[in-house]
Amino acid sequence: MKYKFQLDKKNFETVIANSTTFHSETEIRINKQRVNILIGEYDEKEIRSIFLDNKLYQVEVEKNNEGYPTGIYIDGEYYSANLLKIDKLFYYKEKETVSKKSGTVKSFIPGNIVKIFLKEGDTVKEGNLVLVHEAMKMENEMRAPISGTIKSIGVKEGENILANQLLFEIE
Amino acid sequence: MKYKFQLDKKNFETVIANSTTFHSETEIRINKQRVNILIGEYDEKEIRSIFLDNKLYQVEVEKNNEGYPTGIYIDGEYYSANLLKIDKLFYYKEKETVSKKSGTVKSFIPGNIVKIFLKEGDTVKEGNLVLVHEAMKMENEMRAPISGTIKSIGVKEGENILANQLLFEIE
Amino acid sequence: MINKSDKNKVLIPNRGVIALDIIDSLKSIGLETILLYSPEDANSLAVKLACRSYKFLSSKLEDSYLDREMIIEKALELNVDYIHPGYGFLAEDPEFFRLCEEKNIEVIGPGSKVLSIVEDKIELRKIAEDLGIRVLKYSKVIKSHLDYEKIPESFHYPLILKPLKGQGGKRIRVVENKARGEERASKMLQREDTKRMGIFAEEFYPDSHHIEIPFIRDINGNILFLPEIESSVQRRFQKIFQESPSINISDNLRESLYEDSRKLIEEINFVGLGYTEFIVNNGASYFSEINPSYQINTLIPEIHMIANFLKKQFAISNGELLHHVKGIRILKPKYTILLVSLMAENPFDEFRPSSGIVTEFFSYSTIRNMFKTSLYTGAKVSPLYDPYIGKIATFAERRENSIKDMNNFLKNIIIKGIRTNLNFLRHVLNSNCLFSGDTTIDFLNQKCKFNERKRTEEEHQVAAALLSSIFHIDNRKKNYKEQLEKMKQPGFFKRLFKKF
Amino acid sequence: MINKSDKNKVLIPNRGVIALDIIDSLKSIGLETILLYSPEDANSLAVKLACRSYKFLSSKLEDSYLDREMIIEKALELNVDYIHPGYGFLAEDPEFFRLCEEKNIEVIGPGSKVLSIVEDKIELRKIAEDLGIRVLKYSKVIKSHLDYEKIPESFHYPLILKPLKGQGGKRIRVVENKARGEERASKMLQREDTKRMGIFAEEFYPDSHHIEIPFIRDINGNILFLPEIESSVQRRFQKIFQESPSINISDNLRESLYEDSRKLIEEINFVGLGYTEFIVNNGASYFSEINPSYQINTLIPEIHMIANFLKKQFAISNGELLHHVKGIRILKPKYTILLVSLMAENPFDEFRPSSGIVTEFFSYSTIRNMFKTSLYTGAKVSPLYDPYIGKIATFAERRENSIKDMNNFLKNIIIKGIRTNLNFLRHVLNSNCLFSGDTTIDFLNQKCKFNERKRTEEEHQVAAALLSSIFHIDNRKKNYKEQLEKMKQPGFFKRLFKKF
Repeated sequence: MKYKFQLDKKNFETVIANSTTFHSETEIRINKQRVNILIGEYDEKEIRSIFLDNKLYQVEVEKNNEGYPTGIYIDGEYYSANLLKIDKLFYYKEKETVSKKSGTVKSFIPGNIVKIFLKEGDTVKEGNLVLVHEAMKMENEMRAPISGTIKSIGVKEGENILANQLLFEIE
Repeated sequence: MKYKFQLDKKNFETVIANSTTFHSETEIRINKQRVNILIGEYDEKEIRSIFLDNKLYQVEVEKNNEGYPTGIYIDGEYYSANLLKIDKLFYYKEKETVSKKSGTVKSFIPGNIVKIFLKEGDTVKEGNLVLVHEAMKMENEMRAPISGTIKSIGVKEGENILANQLLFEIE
Repeated sequence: MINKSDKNKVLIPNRGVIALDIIDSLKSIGLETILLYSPEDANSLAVKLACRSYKFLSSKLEDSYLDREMIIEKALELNVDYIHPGYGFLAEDPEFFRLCEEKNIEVIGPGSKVLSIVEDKIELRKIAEDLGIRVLKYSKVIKSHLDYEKIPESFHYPLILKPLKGQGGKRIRVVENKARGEERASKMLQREDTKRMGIFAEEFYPDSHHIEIPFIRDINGNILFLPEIESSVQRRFQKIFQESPSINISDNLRESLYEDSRKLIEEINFVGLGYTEFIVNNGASYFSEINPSYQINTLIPEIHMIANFLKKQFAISNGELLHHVKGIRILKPKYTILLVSLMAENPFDEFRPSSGIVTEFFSYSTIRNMFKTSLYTGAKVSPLYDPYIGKIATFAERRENSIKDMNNFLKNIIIKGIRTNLNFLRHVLNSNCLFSGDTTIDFLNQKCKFNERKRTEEEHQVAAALLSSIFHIDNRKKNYKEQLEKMKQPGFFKRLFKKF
Repeated sequence: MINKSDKNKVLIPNRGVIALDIIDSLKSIGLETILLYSPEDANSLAVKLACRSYKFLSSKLEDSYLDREMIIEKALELNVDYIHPGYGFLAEDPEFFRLCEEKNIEVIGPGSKVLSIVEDKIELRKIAEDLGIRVLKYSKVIKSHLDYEKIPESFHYPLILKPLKGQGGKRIRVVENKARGEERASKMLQREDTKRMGIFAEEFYPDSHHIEIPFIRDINGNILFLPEIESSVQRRFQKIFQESPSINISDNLRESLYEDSRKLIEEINFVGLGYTEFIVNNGASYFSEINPSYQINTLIPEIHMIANFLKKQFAISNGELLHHVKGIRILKPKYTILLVSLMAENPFDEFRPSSGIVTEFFSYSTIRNMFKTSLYTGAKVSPLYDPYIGKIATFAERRENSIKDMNNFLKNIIIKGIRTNLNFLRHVLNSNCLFSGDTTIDFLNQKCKFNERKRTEEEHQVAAALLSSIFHIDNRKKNYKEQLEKMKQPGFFKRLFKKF
């Protein structure tokens, strides 16, 4: 997974292997540097501390109503944060479609349709970019979950949409 | 309610009004003296501290498997305890029978039948003592929940019984 | 069952660290400490440690900690021998002391007579002037916005506007010019209680130092002076960082501060524990006021003496004499002591007060530092009260070591669930300006601005790495849960195995 | 990203309060403290406060804190400059020191040579005897039960049987007569490691006092002696209560203890920090052994000096000289300092060690007491390790005030979730025997038996009132819940309304 974050108005890009749980020490890339991450303490609700290169940091993540991070306190020091982009948002959902093969894609949070790249009737391959949905200043690339033909597109460019609204359908 | 306790091998008798919750300051009698009790801190699981005459005590109750107290730590000091007798064990159940009028009485924990005072066919009034059931060294007086005739007695004196076994039935 | 007619009962109508210090100190000399607490404070550490505790009916200040009649009624009902008001609340209220004196309840403090002299800041300065003590230039009382004209033309702006009576910096305002001053004054006078007593103006020197002299005076007039405390570093007139001794006054000046203090407290016959306050500007001192009660910074004299200040206060209040003090004694400092105030407020959100339940709390103290706090895991920080939640002191022979130790110790404290000013304090402690001793009244406004601190590239990278890792795990967990839900739906496995 | 070639790295292969003291002390002088911790200690306060932390693969002692090779390997891998072994574990192990010295890793301590001299309790006594120092009568080494006959007939029972080497009181046994001695000796020799080194016997005087002299000696041979510590009050040879100075030795004896100590540590050229131990019986002293590392009671010299003992130890170990000490200096005590050991064990259940998660924890310290603990709400007390979880010190000019303060302070500590010896400590502190200073080695066995304490009628009534109230509420709640369940059953309300 690639994450693009803004912290104090600076951009950072992180690469974390999909299956990573950080329950054992794991290397990740951050702006091309490598660091080791390991979960420290956690409870059902949240991670309370985390090791970076064997140094333990106390963390508290601030989230908006949709559950997206807007800031982080690290050892009491606050950094405003902004999640800009995730390259594969629905890792598990994608896997799931292997068996389910559903072509229906819905919005997961309210937001705005920034750009639609394809139109009804177009042929798509699994993984092709169909449209970009912006929510909480984060751009989500919505890709085709299966190969096929676009049956319908439920939104327009610039449209403000609600959660769980039909974005497009492929058969 | 009357409670009879043994603490460090000394007997104590407490009288607490049935409806008492101690969420506001309430007087109770202990060996004929009067003291004020008020719950301090508590969580879903247990009471953690309690005021007696406006002094806060930290408490931890030690219980056996059946949930009966076998000891108490008060500000870290341990007193072995033994609940000898409760005069009206099923306060709420009794109330309930006002509407339900069920005459069936079952055992609530495993134990031993010490004494049976009545026999099948006897007429009883609500509240009459039918038998005494001993469990974890505590004597429970099992009384008639309704007035009527004893239809059946399911146990014998001296019998070891399980939980939820039929003790007697009144109709 | 416990109805002993103990003659050593003390009632404590206060809260937080203040109540804790009193309970702890007076319990240790065998007194029965009886706390009055508001419903909001029911789970506080003070309730846990007091010998007995009685709840006020309301958490509103005027119906609890500020309710003179209710407190006195309770004192009479419980037949207490003493009331220790702590500081703040009623601790400097002459009326409260007067009412207690009427009922023959002994209140720890200098008594209603001294308190009413000390309370009126203008009258007190007049007394000082009569004794030849230089004071801060002050205006006449201002009771309506028309009175603002009474401020002499010779006064230089900026000026400070202050209520005539009453403690605490919350109602003090600095104004830059006459227009702003008139506006602010009329605003201040909209408060009924402020209007009744009036306000006054004094000159404000941003480049000056704020110096306090703690003292204890016994009934025979013997005085013990403790080393001076510099408390210039203030945020909104709340003392954030204090040090003792001050490195900003000369020995000559120090001596004159003690001499001024002596004259003044002898003149008003102050018996008990207090602090004289001075503004020091360009090497000259100006008397400002007297704090007639034990204060937030009591740990400083305690460390200088290596003794409990409150026990001493109690003894003096009971007519005992100072030990080893005949006449005047000035204690020489062996250490540089630093003290910071821990506040439940968010420095990253304009210092907004923070309240809630403390979910994690730990610290580790060593021989050269001291941490007193009402916090514990599970403690409730109430939005109703002052955000002041603790004090931290370090001491060492050399000032730079005190600073280093404080810096180090602040990192040994972890608090979660509420926001605190810990990182702000670290920022203050790390400033060059503080290290070099340039601690003037405008320190936080001009010299050490929190919002202008820099972060390193490394700090940002650490933050980014941590945040993305946490987000990754959260997201994974969320997706995993959704997956599990899907698996529970009828037909899931059928669809799965259709493939094979 | 953080791979600075910092030259100030110190590795700490220890846990609990020991690790915390080292981390805190060495962090404050700018060292990077790197902790090695076992999986069992993952959530410990030490991990939270260390600069960096590396996990051992196992929580077994021999694969973690006692694993010499693993620790040295990690030290080399992380390129550390120092290892601070703390006390216990490998802190007095000559072999560990030797291996480190081979690899040029500096270990804080007196070095492998001194440690191997100090380790052999018989050889060390021979050295002392050669210097004219009176020692406790000791037998030859016993390596098999046959050797037991080597114990001279002149030895009076009771005797103590001790392993020849190795610290800690856990393997020490007192025997009342020869039969029991032979039995116990053969039992002790069943342990492989004990058999290898052997055991020996010495006379045991139940009525004697246990006195330690803390010292620091620098590379130039200057010695700073701290006031002696009496640590007679022991339970199963674990020090429970310590005080300094001792009121049970005369000035003459005190001087001779310092003189004996001086001769001995000069003879073996001990450089660093340590303690000489003596048994004092009927006014005569008998040298017993040397503790060559920082100890559980380090707070006592720290309070006497008002300085951090570990920082001093580190400086001396780095070749620095003692400040203000030329030749021999004996620090005069200003205070009577008391120290108690907080243990996770249940005094009401034969002192069985207690483990679990701490569910509540709070305390409130004042100027005259100090509480150091690894506990916090949420901390895990592991069954794998020593139940030692903290130390509490109080100090005052007068011994009775120290005792009073300790008594008072112990009531300011609340710990739940695990059982502790707090109430046992209160019992010890309240004993007349302790108050009068009759603190001999048999104190807890003969003079202050925990099981013989009395409870007042009032205490019992309080207990009964509290217990029945809690039971009442519990029962009420249970019945209420059952009632609710009933109400949820189909037909409940129908049945209810049938009546009307």
